[in-house]
Amino acid sequence: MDKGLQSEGKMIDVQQMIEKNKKKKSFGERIERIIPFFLLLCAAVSVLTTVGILFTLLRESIGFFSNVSLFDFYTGTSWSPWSGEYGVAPLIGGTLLITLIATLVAVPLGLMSAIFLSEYANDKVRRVIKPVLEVLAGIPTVVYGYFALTFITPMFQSFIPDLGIFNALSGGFVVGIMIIPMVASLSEDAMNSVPNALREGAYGLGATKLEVVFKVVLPAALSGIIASIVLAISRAIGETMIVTIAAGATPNLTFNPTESIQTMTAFIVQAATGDTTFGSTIYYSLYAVGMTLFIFTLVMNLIAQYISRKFREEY
Amino acid sequence: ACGGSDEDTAADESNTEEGTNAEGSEEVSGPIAIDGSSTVFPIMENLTYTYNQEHPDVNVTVNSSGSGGGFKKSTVGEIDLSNASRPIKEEEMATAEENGIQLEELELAYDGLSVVVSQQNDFVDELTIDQLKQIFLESSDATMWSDINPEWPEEEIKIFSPGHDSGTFDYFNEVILEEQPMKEGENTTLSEDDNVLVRGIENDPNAIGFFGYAYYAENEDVLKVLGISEDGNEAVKPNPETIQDGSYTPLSRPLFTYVNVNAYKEKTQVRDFVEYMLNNAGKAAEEVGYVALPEDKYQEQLETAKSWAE
Amino acid sequence: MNGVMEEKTNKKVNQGSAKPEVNKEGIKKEKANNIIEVSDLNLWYGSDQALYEVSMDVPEKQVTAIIGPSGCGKSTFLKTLNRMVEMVPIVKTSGSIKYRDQEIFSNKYKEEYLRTKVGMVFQKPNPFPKSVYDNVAYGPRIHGIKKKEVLDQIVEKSLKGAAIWDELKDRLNENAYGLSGGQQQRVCIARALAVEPDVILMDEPTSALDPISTAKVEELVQELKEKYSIIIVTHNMQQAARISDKTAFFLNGELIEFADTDDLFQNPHDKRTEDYITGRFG
Amino acid sequence: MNGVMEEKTNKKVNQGSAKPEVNKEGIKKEKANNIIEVSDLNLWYGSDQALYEVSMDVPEKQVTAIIGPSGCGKSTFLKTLNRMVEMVPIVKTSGSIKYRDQEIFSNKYKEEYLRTKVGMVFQKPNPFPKSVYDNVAYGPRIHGIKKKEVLDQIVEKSLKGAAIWDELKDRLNENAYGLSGGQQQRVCIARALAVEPDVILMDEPTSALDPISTAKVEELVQELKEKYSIIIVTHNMQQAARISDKTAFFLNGELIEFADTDDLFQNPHDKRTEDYITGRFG
Amino acid sequence: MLGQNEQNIKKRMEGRVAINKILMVLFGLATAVGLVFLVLLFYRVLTQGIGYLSLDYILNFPAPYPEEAGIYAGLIGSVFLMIIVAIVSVIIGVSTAIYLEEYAPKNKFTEFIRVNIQNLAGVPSIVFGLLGLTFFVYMFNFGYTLIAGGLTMALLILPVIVVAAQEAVRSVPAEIKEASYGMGASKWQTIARVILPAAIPGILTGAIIALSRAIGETAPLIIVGAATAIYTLPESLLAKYTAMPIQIYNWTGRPQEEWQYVAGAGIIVLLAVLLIMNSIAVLIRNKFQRRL
Ligand SMILES: Nc1ncnc2c1ncn2[C@@H]1O[C@H](COP(=O)(O)OP(=O)(O)OP(=O)(O)O)[C@@H](O)[C@H]1O
Ligand SMILES: Nc1ncnc2c1ncn2[C@@H]1O[C@H](COP(=O)(O)OP(=O)(O)OP(=O)(O)O)[C@@H](O)[C@H]1O
Ligand SMILES: [Mg+2]
Ligand SMILES: [Mg+2]
Ligand SMILES: O=P([O-])([O-])[O-]
Repeated sequence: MDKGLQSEGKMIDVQQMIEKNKKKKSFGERIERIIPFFLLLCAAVSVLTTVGILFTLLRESIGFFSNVSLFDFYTGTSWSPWSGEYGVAPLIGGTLLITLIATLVAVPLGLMSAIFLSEYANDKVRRVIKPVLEVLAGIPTVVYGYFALTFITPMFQSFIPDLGIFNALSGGFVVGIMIIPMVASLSEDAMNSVPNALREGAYGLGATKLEVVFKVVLPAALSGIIASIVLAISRAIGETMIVTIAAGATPNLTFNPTESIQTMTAFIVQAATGDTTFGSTIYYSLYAVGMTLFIFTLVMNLIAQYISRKFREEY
Repeated sequence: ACGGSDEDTAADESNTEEGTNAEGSEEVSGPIAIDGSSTVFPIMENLTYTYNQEHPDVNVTVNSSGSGGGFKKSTVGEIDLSNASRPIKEEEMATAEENGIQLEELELAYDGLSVVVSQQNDFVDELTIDQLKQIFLESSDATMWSDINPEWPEEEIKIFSPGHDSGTFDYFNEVILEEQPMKEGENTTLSEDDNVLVRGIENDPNAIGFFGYAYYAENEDVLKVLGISEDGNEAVKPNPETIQDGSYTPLSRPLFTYVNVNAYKEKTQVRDFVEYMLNNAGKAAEEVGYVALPEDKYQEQLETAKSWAE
Repeated sequence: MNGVMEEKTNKKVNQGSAKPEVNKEGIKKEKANNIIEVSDLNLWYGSDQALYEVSMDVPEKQVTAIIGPSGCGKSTFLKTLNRMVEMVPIVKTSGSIKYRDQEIFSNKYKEEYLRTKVGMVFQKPNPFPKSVYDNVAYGPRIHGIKKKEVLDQIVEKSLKGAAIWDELKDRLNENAYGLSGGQQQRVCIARALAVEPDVILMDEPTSALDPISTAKVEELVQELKEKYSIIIVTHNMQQAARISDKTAFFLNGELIEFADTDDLFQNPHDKRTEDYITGRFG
Repeated sequence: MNGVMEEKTNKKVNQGSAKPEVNKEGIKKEKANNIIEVSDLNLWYGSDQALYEVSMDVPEKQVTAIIGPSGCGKSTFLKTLNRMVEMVPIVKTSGSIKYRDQEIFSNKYKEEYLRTKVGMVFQKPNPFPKSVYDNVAYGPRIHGIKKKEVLDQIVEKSLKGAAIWDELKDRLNENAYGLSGGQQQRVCIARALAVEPDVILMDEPTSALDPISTAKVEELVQELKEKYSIIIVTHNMQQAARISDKTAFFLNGELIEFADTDDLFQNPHDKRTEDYITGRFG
Repeated sequence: MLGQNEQNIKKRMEGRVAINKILMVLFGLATAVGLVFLVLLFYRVLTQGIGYLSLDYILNFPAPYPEEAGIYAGLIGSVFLMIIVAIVSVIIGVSTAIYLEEYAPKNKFTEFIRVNIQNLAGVPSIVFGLLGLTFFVYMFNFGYTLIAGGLTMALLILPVIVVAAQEAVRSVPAEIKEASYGMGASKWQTIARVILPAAIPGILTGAIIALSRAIGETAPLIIVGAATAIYTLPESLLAKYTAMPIQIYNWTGRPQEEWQYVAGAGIIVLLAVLLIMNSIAVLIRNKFQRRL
């Protein structure tokens, strides 16, 4: 310190330099003013996307609802468009069934994996396993579809004899496997960002790892965890190729997972990639189903967000 | 969806472009856009692949978004060739006319729609058209095999069918069901993916379904193809001979491509490719598991095509 | 027993002498010497009021200490002086704070500019997750100083000023998060010194330091007041007594007493001040 | 000037008297009274050694202070005593630590059990993001106490012990994060007291507290030693002198001197200790 | 301890420690489940596809004969697509996150944007396909081109990136933000120099997951018209293209069994690209990540 003071004489005057730079700083100030606008524009993209989706879906749905009444669409329990029955319930039921099975698979496995990686595994193990798990989310869904159809279904059939070749169970199961990393990886991140001082506080009281996890880490990371689960569920609802290939294409209002069903997405693919004549009621129906799917995810997400806001803990 | 009025400008552009090219003669180049039936796709891929090796400057792209998907684009002039496993419908033709597009049909090959059951099925070998109707029609009460024939087991019939509006279904619907609705619901599975149908049928002795001959041919060891009899005649099973000579009726069908005549006139490369296509389609069809037309039929169509340019 | 203690003992000897009391009003009159003037400051966190009608003039080139029990609003008051308190969105203020005769709450006044002039050292060490060098060079860099030689000089000078140069001179490129708490805090002090501000706010800056570093920082504070005005929050009354020229005593968000340090400790004007500094309090 | 200072001045008066020195070996012989015995402890963070051959016996039901400059390994040593240091994965140790004659590094020894017996208060306040009540009740709850009345009793007693009951008794259900730093730290102390451990490790527990709270905690420490053994790291030599029975001086990871507090401060055995406590150091 | 004797505590301790051990094993097993299925999948894909994998396969265009078919057009198409998607979605996504976390006033509109993004994350990919068709293909008149596909996919993964980036930005400790502001740093300087560097690991995790999703997406590309057979590489943003999943999907749909193996080889290439992407990002992430 003494040296510092001795050399004081020949030291530069920082504030003076700052003053000088400040005059040149009008560029910086302009950036400072432009940046928020640029960022707002970017944030607006997502709003525009929603508007675009609504526009797309509504424009064509209007065509559909001029032929089929809104009431019949939402109250009918039979979906067979080629005989003019447009009750969307079986498609919604199929979607729910798949989502339920997938969630039952992915949330426990994903959370447990996240806990293992964040709290039990050492750094090396985490650094290897986490990215490897993430690969699961990146495998093309077409691949999963065939995996479900040619591997999982036969496997399940060996202990559920009357399982059909197309069934909600293996479709949902594989969707669940696919979304494990969404839950695991994002939850792990949330848990990882819980300050270590909190863990130390609990360990210092003689808590076991498990108690630290459940009483300190999980509550502190809850909002991140719920966010990850919402993302995962949304993905399950919107999953298309796996259910198209493995769950069948039978609009079937059932909650029996061994039966073949059809989800909303699977119907959209069927109608959109098929040869539906442009302008026919069936062609328009895919937009009405899309619209329903959209509303569906909206409601789901609002509920989830409500829960997440309620449980949010600040740290 | 939209975009019909774009056509004129698009055509104008390509016109000037190709004009200069045409003068250069021999070395053709430029883009060709093809879309349509997934059934026809393998033939078309075969043709464009070999064509591209001879003319690397021609930039061919082939999509397979289904017969209807192809017409959706061809009737507004977005593509040059539109593959189809069924003839164009009137409303599609009308759309094309509205947009000033002239579409002309060319036949490329035959396909035999094959009605199949699992190898594990030991009771059915052939069906009459009436029995097919009983099985597939919505209006029929038959839900059990025993409803069709009392000797057959009292098990539910499981139906596997291509997507309801695909070219393949359309054809079946037209010639067997006579445009009446097919069964839907619990015991029916629809899929655009014929391999999925194969899987579904192969493991279920009570399943029945239909699709293109090539899919049956590849899965002969797990599937059993049924003979079809009409008007009390002897039942006929599909094979290359019965399909080509027309004895496998009524389920033997032609596969088409529809040429955008405006493009044909204006683009040298389209003209060149159509000629190549008609000269090689038979070989290509056989290579991918379909049945070639008689040779003279291709030549006949080639002459017709040449007349469009006038 | 040691240097620090002796110094305090000296203070104690002074305790008998009764200087005339200089009250708030008295100070306000010497306006020329005040660098910051706070009048009628009220502050709310949402609906909880944390500061009540605080008026206080901070003299230039002196050390002003702020003492008071935990939760009395010391940190809040300090953060108000460079408008950092506004980072808590629910904060509302009323009243006026003038820095060199300019109203800092005015819309025209740039808080970035204010904070270059009024630097801050925090209670918990808060280095950036960057190297030691980058931590200290942060301030100069954001204000446009880019030349390597100049930065090198500033970093060295600032680290020396914070009594940590010798320990860290070979570890300048290490991440500051690997340092011990005390080392981290001194890096943070160096970081604040690097822009050579006009006023330095320190919120219990030595609470994480050992006595030697503390003594060094205290010494440093004494040196710095040659050029800078210093406001220091401390939980340590001895420290306030040792190093400050004036001391303010806060209680429950109110400024109870503000006077020359010697006066305040030897001759407290308010009963509550007296109770607090004699430990009879609470 | 105030109570705290006077007490220190008393110590100063004692300085002249020269008690016979009791060195480490001397203490080791009174084995029956030692609750923790450390022998030849080495500790590495990766390849950096942080503790060198530390041997030290901690007496039962007394206050042992640990002093030393910043970065000398005080916190590291303290965390080793309840094996918290092992939470940093790169840590390696050698040597032996016996708690009540049992080797704590042995595989059979459960660290959770150790930590129930050897509680800890940290340098930075680290309350859980829960209510004040839940923070304090955390320890009893994990040990199976569920009865509301019992928990209420424990919470009240512990908060009183940490000199914060009066401030918080009406805010028990508020989130501890809304409290000021000093309040948070005292809640953490209450949390540690709630399980009534055998040994309490305190890492600069008063560095975030004002003098009144500090005095209370110091008083509390004196009370607690009736029943518990206390090891306290402090950056404040006066504090060590005031409250501890024995003091250990660390420097660069080595235990330089460990002796009765009065002896160590009045009659340091080692030159470095003397330099440090007289502030000639650095 | 109060109301508990030593013996009780010791006994409970045994139980608690045992439960901890048991659950640790359970958590490990749960992690293993995901890995086991990954291995199974890889095993099946490898055994099916490895025979057709060769340098020629990687460098060949689609062909009607299984032995000649290759994934070159799809590989390059996917890479180009990913470049567009990464640039567009990361820039827009991170910007949106920063806007929401640091700039946005706390009002209804901000809340609306937030809710809207969360909801978009749940909109099925096929719906984005329909959106891309309506807007990029037709309204903007891009046609069935690379840019139309890229923008569609970018919008598709945008919400995932925004949500992850928001979480990452939010978890930057307030103390270091304060430190920066206390130095007189402006908002943008604080964001660029302190917040973003500290948030990079989280942002990258989100981006990895999002891009992993994009590279395997099939349905929206079918709708916005990726080509199935193409014999040239895209030369501009306005060129036609194909992508690996489209080629794979097309091959799996063919009747001849060999095509399943060709598809298997394609999946191997796709997974290899995925692994390379992940490894690069993980390297970056690990370099930055440390517990605060
Ligand atoms: N961000 C905040 N939101 C709401 N209330 C707050 C916030 N920060 C502080 N407070 C409250 O304002 C009051 C003053 O707090 P402040 O931190 O200024 O006290 P302090 O004197 O610095 O205490 P300490 O000595 O413990 O640091 C306290 O009652 C505290 O609970
Ligand atoms: N997690 C860690 N990883 C690596 N090195 C560490 C870690 N924690 C501490 N150290 C190093 O170990 C040494 C001792 O640190 P420790 O925190 O024990 O010091 P201390 O005496 O408690 O200091 P202070 O008074 O500043 O709290 C220091 O050199 C420090 O840099
Ligand atoms: Mg404070
Ligand atoms: Mg320490
Ligand atoms: O694709 P299709 O041949 O069924 O129209």
